[in-house]
Amino acid sequence: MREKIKMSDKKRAAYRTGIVVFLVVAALTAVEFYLASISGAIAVLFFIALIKAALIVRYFMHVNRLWTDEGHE
Amino acid sequence: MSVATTTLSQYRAQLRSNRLGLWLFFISELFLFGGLLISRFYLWGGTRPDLDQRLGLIVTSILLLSSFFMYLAEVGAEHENRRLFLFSLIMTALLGTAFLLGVVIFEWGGEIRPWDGAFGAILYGMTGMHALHVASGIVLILIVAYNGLRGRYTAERHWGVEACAIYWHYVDVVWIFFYPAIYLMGTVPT
Amino acid sequence: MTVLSLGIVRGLAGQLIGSALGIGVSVAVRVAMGLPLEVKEGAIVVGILVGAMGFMIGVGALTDWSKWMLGIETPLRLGPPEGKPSWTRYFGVDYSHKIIGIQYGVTSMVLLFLAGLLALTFRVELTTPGLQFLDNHTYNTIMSTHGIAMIAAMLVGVGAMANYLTPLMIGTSDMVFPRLNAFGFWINVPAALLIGTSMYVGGWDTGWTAYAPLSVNAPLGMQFVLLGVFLIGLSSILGSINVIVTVLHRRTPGMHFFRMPIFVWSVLATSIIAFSATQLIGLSFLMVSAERALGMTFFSPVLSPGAVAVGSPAGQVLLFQNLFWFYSHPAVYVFILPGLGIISELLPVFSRKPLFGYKWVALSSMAIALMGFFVWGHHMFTSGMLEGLRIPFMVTTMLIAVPTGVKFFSWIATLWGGKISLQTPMLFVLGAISIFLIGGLTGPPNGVSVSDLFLHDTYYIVGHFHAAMFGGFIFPFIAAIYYWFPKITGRMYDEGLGKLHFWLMTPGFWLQSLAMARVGLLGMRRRIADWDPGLGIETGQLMITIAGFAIGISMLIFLANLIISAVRGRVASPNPWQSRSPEFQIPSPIPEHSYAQPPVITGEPYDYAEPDSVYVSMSPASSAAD
Amino acid sequence: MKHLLAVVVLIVIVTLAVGFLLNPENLLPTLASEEGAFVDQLFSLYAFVIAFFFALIVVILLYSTIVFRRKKGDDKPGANVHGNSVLEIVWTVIPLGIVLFFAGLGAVYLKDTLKAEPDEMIVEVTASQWSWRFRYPEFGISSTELNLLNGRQVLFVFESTDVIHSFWVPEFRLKQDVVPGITTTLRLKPTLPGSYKVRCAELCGLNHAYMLAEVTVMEQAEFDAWVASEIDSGALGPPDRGAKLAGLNGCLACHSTDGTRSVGPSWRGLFGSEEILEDGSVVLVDEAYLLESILDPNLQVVEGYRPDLMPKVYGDTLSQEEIQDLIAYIRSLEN
Repeated sequence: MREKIKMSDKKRAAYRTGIVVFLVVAALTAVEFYLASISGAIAVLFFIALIKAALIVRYFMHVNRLWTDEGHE
Repeated sequence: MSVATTTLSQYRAQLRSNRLGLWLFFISELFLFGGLLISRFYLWGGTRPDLDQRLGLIVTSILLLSSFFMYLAEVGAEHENRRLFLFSLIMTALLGTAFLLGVVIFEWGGEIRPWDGAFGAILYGMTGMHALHVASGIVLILIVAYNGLRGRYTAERHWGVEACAIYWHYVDVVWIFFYPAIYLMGTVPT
Repeated sequence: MTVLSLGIVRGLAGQLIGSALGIGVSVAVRVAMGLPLEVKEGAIVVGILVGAMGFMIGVGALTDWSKWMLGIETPLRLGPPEGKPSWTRYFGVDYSHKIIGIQYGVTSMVLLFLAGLLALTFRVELTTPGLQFLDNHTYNTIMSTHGIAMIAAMLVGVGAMANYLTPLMIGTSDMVFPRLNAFGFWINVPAALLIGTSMYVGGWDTGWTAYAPLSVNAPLGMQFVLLGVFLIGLSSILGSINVIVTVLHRRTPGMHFFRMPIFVWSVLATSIIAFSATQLIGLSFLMVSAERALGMTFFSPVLSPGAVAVGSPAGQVLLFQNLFWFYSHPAVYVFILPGLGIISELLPVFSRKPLFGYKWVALSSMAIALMGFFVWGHHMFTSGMLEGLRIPFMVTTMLIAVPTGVKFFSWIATLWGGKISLQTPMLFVLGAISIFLIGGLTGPPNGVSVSDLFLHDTYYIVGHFHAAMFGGFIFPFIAAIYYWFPKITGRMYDEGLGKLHFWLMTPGFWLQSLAMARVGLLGMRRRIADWDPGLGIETGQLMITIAGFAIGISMLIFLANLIISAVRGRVASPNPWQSRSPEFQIPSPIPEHSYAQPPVITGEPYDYAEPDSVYVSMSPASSAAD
Repeated sequence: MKHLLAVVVLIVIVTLAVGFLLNPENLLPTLASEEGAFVDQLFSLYAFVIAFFFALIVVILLYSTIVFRRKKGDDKPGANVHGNSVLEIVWTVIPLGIVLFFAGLGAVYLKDTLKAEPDEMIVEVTASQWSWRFRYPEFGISSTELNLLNGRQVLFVFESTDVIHSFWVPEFRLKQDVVPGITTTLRLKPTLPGSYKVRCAELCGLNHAYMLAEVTVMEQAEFDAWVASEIDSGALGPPDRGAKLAGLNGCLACHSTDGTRSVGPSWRGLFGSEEILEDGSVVLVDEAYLLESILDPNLQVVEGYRPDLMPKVYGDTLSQEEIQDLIAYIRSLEN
């Protein structure tokens, strides 16, 4: 029983991470689009792309599993 | 892929190596996409072709959304929620296909042809190389879905799902850099 | 047993069928679109790629993965095939790294001999001024194919050493991805066939560098080479990923990084370059391929009317050189680092003395690998690139001399005060040092941009490059073959023939590289079919040709030695060199699974001067008691 | 100690011997430009550095293999030396200093080779497969030969019409690639009258080996006379004008005028002859055929020659009159 509650906690946390990351990345894309419509500054756009990529690499691709050795739950 | 003849500890050791191997492959591909990106700046400099901005935003959003569904699919597989897993997986494949069609039909159907100077060469080179990866990602998703339907993944053993998922996200990351480079950076020559 | 049960035969059939299918479908699509029936270059590109895929399907390199996709389990099949003679293992997909290593090695030797034969052909032509028996186009084709075939031979040779030796040296039974390993080897075969075919489908005339726009205008053979090199690059990438993961994850207990045999360090350094930078030669060749087949103007500076209509900028010629050299300079380190690793590996064994400054040697490989990424511009000093970039590239290039120097000094310090025995492998190691020294000392003048403005594209560069490749790869590769021959075959090579090989090849090579540098300084350009008798280089040219034949003959002796000794040689003891390396502590030839149980590492690898010290302990139980 | 002393003495001897052997005066062709002198200076500096490192490695290597050779039956190991951090640092830092010195010197010299003099003469160089053309805007003349004035700096401005070529006169030392799509430059000041050759140093296809041009460094009087004669050549008749055009447009790189077979058919005796075409038909070489073959060379290719080699640009780059001059020249080569 306890196991089950823990499990669903983890699941809920995972959902929350996914939604937050998705929303942030979507918002950053909108910012990019808006910035580009007023000026195509390469450095700023590149920096935003870097943040988006970092979010996906960290949270969607779980890059930390490479060194935390996390198995499949 | 899970092979039931191995023990769990063997599986985990191999899992660790598989992950590292796949990430090394990503780093390797980074040089390929990086080379394309550098070629873009080398040839286009501060200019860019006049492309349909609405189309760019739509396909980008579609790919982003597909990445979110892929994330859900992996969560589903981790927690043995088969309905969530399969539904999200199919959604990812559909959105991926929509992205591909958007690029191939609308973007490639525009005014610029591949042989039209550096604009054509780089535009088709970048989107073509990326589309190739999206297409192979869709094939991978379909294979994972086929095996998922037959219940071949468990919470302990679903490297196939994980590999497919991080590959898909990787293709998304590449587009995160390609989209501004193609659509947003620089000015359209008049 | 039928012929079709040999993987390679099925592969070749698959390649033929695939090529025909690819071309046929492309032409059919063309006709269906209402265009005239014609085989355009695009169709041939499709044919080449489908053909390569056909080979891989035919040979069986994709079988296991296809089964996985359908959820079918495929336990790793090891050991000799059932119901077939055991020699057939070498002609089909086999997952043992030792078999794959030999497959790589034999392929490398075949390419080496064919490319050498091409070199001798045009060397005869170059002996005297005027055109004797080759015309310009044939000369250019042969010279270019010699270059790229040698590059392929060396890459495959590096694969041979890395695959055969790495798992043995880190005390594990196999590479971490055996199926990927087999795939990585077999993709070389259709690639090598493409490079060979290029000579018969119009030839090509760009030299191995394939500079655009010459390569865009070159005859059809160019396309075969571009895609062939692309496939070899793919093999190189997959192979090095495999090596990196194996070294990081599969070391036997006790083998921490600074206890690895030094060769493993050099292979690791090589793999770091190969798995990343290779993508860029692949990309640059694909771009040329696309520019030829589809007219995508990456490099052509000419604007078409369509390009003007959309306001597009033109392509840029120098983009190709930047992409190309970003890989192709580090590629040189891909070849030489394993070679230098072999030198460092063998010197202590034959000097009975520790490797001088182990950590420095190990880290110098890494330094060379990492610095190699920042020097590509020195190939472009004369190209018209940004003036300001010449100086930073000159500085980075010169810095590479420092870690290379560290290796040289460590080698001679290892020799100093040793107990040196001069068996054939050691002779080739010493020969390698002396020849790599020629390559190394002729290098810095090319790195200083002012003197490079004189030396660039002369025969001096040819001399420098060949000395660096022979000293850095060919000689150590030969040393490695002699050294591990008893381990591989269980028999000893013939020492007399080995020494004859050495004494013919080494002076031959000194003569060749010094004469090459000499005629280059006098004004001989590289890659010319004919030369001007006014330059005063007749003697030099004659010497190069004579030396070339001496090397060729010595290689035939080598081949004879290998074949005869493998069949009839004296049976070798498990450890003929009293080496401390793990692979010499197990029987010869090495059993299928190498180590019965993982060896335990309890000491330093090169403590040859302390006979009581233990590096590898074969029975874990007793070592645990220590 | 005894060993060390022997080795040091040997190293000194070998360094001196090899160093003198590597003297640039023995190794390089005659020097004929001011900027090229930097190359020779560098080479004279390299000589002893290269000689020293060569001696260091080779002497120790050979000395060790001879002196420390294992005797038969001697099973004792070598000296138990694992390394020496001081030595390692020394042989890292000293070479580092040397290479940085050379890189710095190279940078200084590089700047010197780029220095412009106020009265430099501009020569516009056009390279194409497989010929060179030199234009002198100062005098309004063009030539297939490169004539230079002794002691006057030249600014070469390079353009290529097809692939990459490289401008190199070994006696002038410095070379510069000629790259399609961009303009490259090189400054040279000839210092020694004489005849030399431009040698294309970048593989440029079929006839690369023969992409040469005569270079003459002249004194003022000779140069003036040459310029005057070139200006006078404007008054030539059509065949002579055609002959000059054939050189300047690179025709002669592929078509000989003495009957030898080259990339394209020889022009000697071509006019009025009957040629067999790829499809087996026979064509009479007359003015109409020549005109068509200049404008679109791929239409009627003579048997045994490769199509697609001759550029299809002459309709645009040459005027009607110039093409007629060329045809007149080919006609004048009739047997």
